[in-house]
Amino acid sequence: MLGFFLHRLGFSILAVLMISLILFVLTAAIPESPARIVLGADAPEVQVQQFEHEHGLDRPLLVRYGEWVDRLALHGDFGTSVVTGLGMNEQIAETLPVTLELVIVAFVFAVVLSIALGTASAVFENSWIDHASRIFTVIGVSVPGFWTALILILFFAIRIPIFPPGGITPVSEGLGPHIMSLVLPAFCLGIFYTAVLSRMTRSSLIEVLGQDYIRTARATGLPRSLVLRYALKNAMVPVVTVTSMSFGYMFGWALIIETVFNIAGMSGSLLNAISQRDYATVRAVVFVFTLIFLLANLAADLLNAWLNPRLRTVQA
Amino acid sequence: MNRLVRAFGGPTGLIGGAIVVLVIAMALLAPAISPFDPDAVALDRQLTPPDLLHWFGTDQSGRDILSRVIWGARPSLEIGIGSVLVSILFGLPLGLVAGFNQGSWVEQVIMRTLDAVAAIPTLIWAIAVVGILGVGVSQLGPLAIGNQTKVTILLGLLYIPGLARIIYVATLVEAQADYVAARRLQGVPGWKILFSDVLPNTLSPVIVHATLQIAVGIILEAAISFVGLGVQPPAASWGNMLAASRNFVFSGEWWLSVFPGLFISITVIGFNLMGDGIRDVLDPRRKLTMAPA
Amino acid sequence: MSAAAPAFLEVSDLRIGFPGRAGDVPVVHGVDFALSAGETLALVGESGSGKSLTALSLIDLLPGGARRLGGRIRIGENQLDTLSSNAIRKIRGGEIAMIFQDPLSALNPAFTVGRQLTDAIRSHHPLSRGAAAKRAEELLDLVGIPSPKARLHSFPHEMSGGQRQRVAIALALASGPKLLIADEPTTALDVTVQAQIMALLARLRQELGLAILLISHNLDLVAEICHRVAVMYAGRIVETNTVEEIFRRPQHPYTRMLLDCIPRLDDRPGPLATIPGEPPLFGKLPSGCPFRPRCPAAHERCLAMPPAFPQEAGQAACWLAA
Amino acid sequence: MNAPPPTTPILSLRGIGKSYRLRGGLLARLRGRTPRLDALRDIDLEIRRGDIVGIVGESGSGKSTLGRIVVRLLEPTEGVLSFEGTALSEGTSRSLRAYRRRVQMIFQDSGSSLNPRKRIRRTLHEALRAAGVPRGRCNEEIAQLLRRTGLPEGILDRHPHALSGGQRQRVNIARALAMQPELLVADEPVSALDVSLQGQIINLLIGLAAESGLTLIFISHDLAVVRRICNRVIVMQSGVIVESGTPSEVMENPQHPYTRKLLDAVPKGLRESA
Repeated sequence: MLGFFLHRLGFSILAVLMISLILFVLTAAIPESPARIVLGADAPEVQVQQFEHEHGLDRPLLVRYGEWVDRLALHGDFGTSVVTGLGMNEQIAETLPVTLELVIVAFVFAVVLSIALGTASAVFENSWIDHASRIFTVIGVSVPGFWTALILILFFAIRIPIFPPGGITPVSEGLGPHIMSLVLPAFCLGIFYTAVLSRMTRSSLIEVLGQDYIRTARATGLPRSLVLRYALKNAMVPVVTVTSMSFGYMFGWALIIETVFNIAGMSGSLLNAISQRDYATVRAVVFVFTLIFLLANLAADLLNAWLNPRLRTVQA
Repeated sequence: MNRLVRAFGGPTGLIGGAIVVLVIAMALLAPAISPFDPDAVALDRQLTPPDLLHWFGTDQSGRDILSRVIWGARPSLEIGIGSVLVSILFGLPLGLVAGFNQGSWVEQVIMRTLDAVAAIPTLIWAIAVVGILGVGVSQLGPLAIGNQTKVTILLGLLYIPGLARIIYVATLVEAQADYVAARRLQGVPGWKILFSDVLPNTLSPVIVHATLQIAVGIILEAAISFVGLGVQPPAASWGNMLAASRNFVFSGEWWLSVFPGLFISITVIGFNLMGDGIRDVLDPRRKLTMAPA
Repeated sequence: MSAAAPAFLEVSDLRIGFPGRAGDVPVVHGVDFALSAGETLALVGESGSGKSLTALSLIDLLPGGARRLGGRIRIGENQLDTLSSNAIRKIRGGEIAMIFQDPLSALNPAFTVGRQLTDAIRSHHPLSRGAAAKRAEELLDLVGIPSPKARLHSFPHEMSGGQRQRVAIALALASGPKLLIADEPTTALDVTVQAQIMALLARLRQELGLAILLISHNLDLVAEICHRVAVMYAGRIVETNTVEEIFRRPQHPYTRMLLDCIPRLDDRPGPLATIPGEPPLFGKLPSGCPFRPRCPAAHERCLAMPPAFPQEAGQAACWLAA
Repeated sequence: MNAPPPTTPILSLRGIGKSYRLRGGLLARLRGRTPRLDALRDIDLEIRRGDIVGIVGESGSGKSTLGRIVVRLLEPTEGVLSFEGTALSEGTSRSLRAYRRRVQMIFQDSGSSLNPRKRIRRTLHEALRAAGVPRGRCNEEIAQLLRRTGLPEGILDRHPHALSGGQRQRVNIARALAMQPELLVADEPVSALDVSLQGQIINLLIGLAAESGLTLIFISHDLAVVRRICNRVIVMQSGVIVESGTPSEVMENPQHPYTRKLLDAVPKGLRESA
C-alpha cells in the first residue's frame, strides 16, 4: 500500500515538474517582454534592458524556471507581479477561497445526487425512473452551464427575484443570504457533472450487477441492500477516477460561472491578468488549478486502492 | 426505416443523427437560408423582440439574431469537429504504436508522457494559452494562424491523451489476440498487421469517443468565446453571442441569450445521442444479454 | 437408497425458455428429477443441454431474459413456484446453496474472505460479528483451508484457484444448507486440484448429510462421488439411473457414445471415438428425436416422433431402448 | 533420449529458458530488487520428423510458453533452438518470418483465434497469399482446404461468431495448413470444446499429420488423450521437464512423483478396464 502510494506520488511530482516547465515556457518565453508591457511599446531599448536587468528577466529561461520552482517549493511563494506590483500570494489567498467554496458546494451536490440517481437508474433498469434520469442526463451533459445560468438569472433573479442575480453575499451578512447567493451558481456548475457522474455510475453498476460474484451474493441469500453494497464498492472504481477529474475540471467551469454571476473569485484574477498581459499572474493561477487537479487525481488513486484491493499489489 | 433505426442504435440515436445532419446542413447552407446579412447593422431596429420579420429578434446593433445563429453554427462546428480531427491525427498513431509495442520503452515513453499531459485541466489551459498568445493573428514562420485555428489546434492537442488512451487500450487487447499471433506466424510484417488487423478492430471506440468529444468541443468553444477569447466579434459564434447577451439579461431582453443557447444545447444533444447510439451498435459487449449459460 | 427416504428436492415438468420474436423459445423441455438428503445426483450433458439453466432455476437466478415457463419445484416443505421473492431469498443460502465454475469471478474482489463469510452467516443467523467470525473460521477449517484464522483477512486474489473454490464452498455452507448445487465446480481447475475438490464434496456430503446436485460434462468425474446420474441432451433428460447401471448398461445411444468419447488412461493408442455432428443449436431442434441426426441407429420412427421421457430408472428416451 | 537418432531432428532445444523481469514498484527498484519469474528453465528437447509429441502439465507448468517459443512467437532468454540442425539465433526479422512459415500453431478456441471482423474466406485467402499462392489459385486452394478439414462451403461467407466451436477449430487448422508447415504446434486445441467434438478435431489433426508427414506438438492437460495419439510424452511442472518417454513408459511406469500425482488425479469412471 505504501509502495503504491509512493509510486503514484512520484508520478504526480514528475507530472507537476513537467507541466510547470511547459507552463513556465508558455508564460515567460512566448509573450512579449513584461518590460514592454509596463513601459509601453515605444519605450527606448535602453530603458527596456534596464528594466529587464533589474527584474532578472535577462537571465536564461531555465535559471528563471529553477528560481521560480525553488521559491515556490521551499517558501510557497509565487512572487510579485512585475506588471501590477502586487503580491500574487495575497491575490490568490483572497480569491481562491471564494472559488473553492463554490466548487466544493457544487461538487458535493453533484456527487450525492449523481450516485443516488445512477444507482436508482441501474437497480431499476428500464423503469420510468431510469428513463427519466437518462433523459435528464442527456440534457445535463448537453446544455452549457453558463447558458443555464443566464436563463435562471432571467427567471429566478430578475422576473421572480428569489435569488440575487449576482455576487456572493458574504457570511457576515447572515448565513441565509449567503446560502441563497450560492444556490444558482452552484447548481449551474454542478448540473453538468451530476449528469456525467450519474451516467457513469449507472453503466458501471449495471455491469457489476451482472458479474458472477453478485450472483454468488444472491445465491448465498444476502439481503438486497447488502447485495447492493457489495456491488457499489466495485462499481465505484471507474466512477471515482472520473469524479476526481470532474473536481479538477470544475475549477475551469467555475471561471465561466463566476463571470456570469460576477463572483469575485479566481476567474477575475485570471481574466484580469490576461487582459493586462500580466503573465506571471496567469502562470500562478493556472499552476494552482493544475495542482488541485493533480491532488484530486492522487486522492482518487488512493480511494481506488481501498476500493479495489488488487490495485495495491499490481503496480504501475 | 427499421434498418435506419438499427444503424443508429435505436430511435434516440436516429434523432441524434437527424439533428446533427440538420445542423451541419444549416451551417453549409447559411448563405442561402439566412434571411439577413448576419453582420448588417440596423440602428433603427435595435433590440426588437421576436416578430414576423425577425423571428428571433435583433441585438443591440439591430442585427438579425436568426441569421447570426445560422452563421454562428459554422465556427462552432468547425472548432468542434476540427479539434477532434487534430486529436485523431496525433492520438491515433501514438495510441496504436504504444499499444502494439507493449512492454517496450516506446510504450513507456508515450504513455507516461500522455499521462502527464492528461493532468492538464482543459478549459483553464485553453483560456490561459489563448490569453497568452493573444486573440489576434499569430505569425508562426510563414503561417498566419487566426484565432479560430489556434483554438481548434489547442483543444485538439488537449484531447490527445484521452483519445490516445482509448486507442491504446483497444490496441493492447487486440494485439494479444491469437489471430494477431496467427498473422505473425504467416510471416506478415508488424506494421501490416497493425493496419490490416488491429486498426480496424480499434476504430469502434474511437468513433464513439470522437462523436462525444465533438459535443464537448462545441460547449468548450462557446465557453472560450464567452470569456472573449474565442471567435472575435463582429463574426458571429454561438459563444460570443451569449457573451454579448449577458448585459441584457438584467434588463429583460431574453431573446438575445435564449436562442444561441438553445442552438448550442440542441446541437450538443444531437451529437451526444448519436454517440450513444453508435456505441450501442458498435460495442457488442452491451448486447450479451441473452447468452444461455 | 433414494426410494426409501422422502425426496428433499422434487422437480417436475420444469420448462425454461428465452423470450424470442415469436413468443418464448423453450430450451429446457420438461425435466423431472428428485433428490434426497445425503444423496448425490449428477446432471450430465454438453453445452446447450440445459443443465446449468435447470440448476440456476432452482435458486431462482436464471440469467438475463431466461424464465421458467412451467413446472413445479418443491424444496423441503416449500413449493418454490408459489413463493414471493423475499421468501425465496430465505430459501437461497438457507435451504439451498450453489457454487459455480469460476471461483475467481464468483468471489467479490473488493471484500476480504472473512467479511464475505460473516455477511453470509449473519444474513441467515442472528449472530454477533465476533460469533460470526468464529463460525467463518470453523467453515474455512471444515473445507480444509490451512490457518483459517489468518485467511479471514485475505482477499480472493491472494489465494490459489483451489483455495478460492474452497472458500466458495465455505460461503455456500455459511447458512447450513441442506442442498448444495455445484455447477461444473472443477472445470476451471487443474486436474490435481479437481481431485481434491471432488474429495471435499464427498466428505461434506457424508459429514453434513448434504444433498448434492452436481452439474458436469464429464461422466468419469461424476462417477467418483455420485449415486445417480441423469443424462441431459437438448433440454431433456434422456436417461436416469444409478451410476453403476449407467456405466454397466447405458440405455440411450447418446449415453453410450458419450461414455465412449471420454479417453481413458488405459486405452490403446489410436483415433478417438466421437459422436458425429454437433449438438443442436439453441432453439433449433430437429424433428422427431433430438438426437436422431447424430445417432448411428436412427430409423423412420425416430424421424416421425420424439420418444417418451423416461419414467423410471433404467428407461431411456429412445425408441430403441428396451 | 537414448541412442542418437539416425537423422537430424527437425527441432532441437538446448538449455532453453524464459524469464520475465517483473516490474516491481518504486521501492523495490530503489532497493535494487527486481523480482524475476522463471517461466521455463533448462529445456532440452529433440523432436524427430513425423513425431507426435504430447506436452502435458497443469497451469503454470510453462507448456504454452514452450509452445510459443517453438514457433518463435516468444524469444527465449537463454538457450539455442535449432531447426533441421541449423541454430536460429536472433536473426533478422526476414529470416524469422521465413522460419515462422514452416512452423504453424493451432490456438485454443478462445474467441480471439480468428479475426472477428473478417469472413472466413478472407482469413483463408490472406493465409494463402502470405504463403505465396498466386491470387488466381486461391479459390481452388480454399476449396481444397475445406475438403481436407471437413468444412462445408457455406461457412466461407460467414464471420467467426456465426460458426460453432468445432467449425472454428477446423478453420484454425485450415489456416495453419494453408502455410504448408512442416511442424505444427497445437496449444490445447480442444479444451474449449464439448467432449463429443473433441475427438473429431483430434482425429482430424492426427489424420492430417499422417497424411502429409507433419510433425505435431500437442499441448494438453488431458493425459488420456495424449496417451492415445502421441508417440512421445513430455511432462512439465513449474517450467521444467520432469519426465519424458513413450506414452506407455510414462503412463504405466511413471518415475517422477509429480507424474504419478497427475495420473492418480485423472477421474477413472466406473468402466471396467479393457
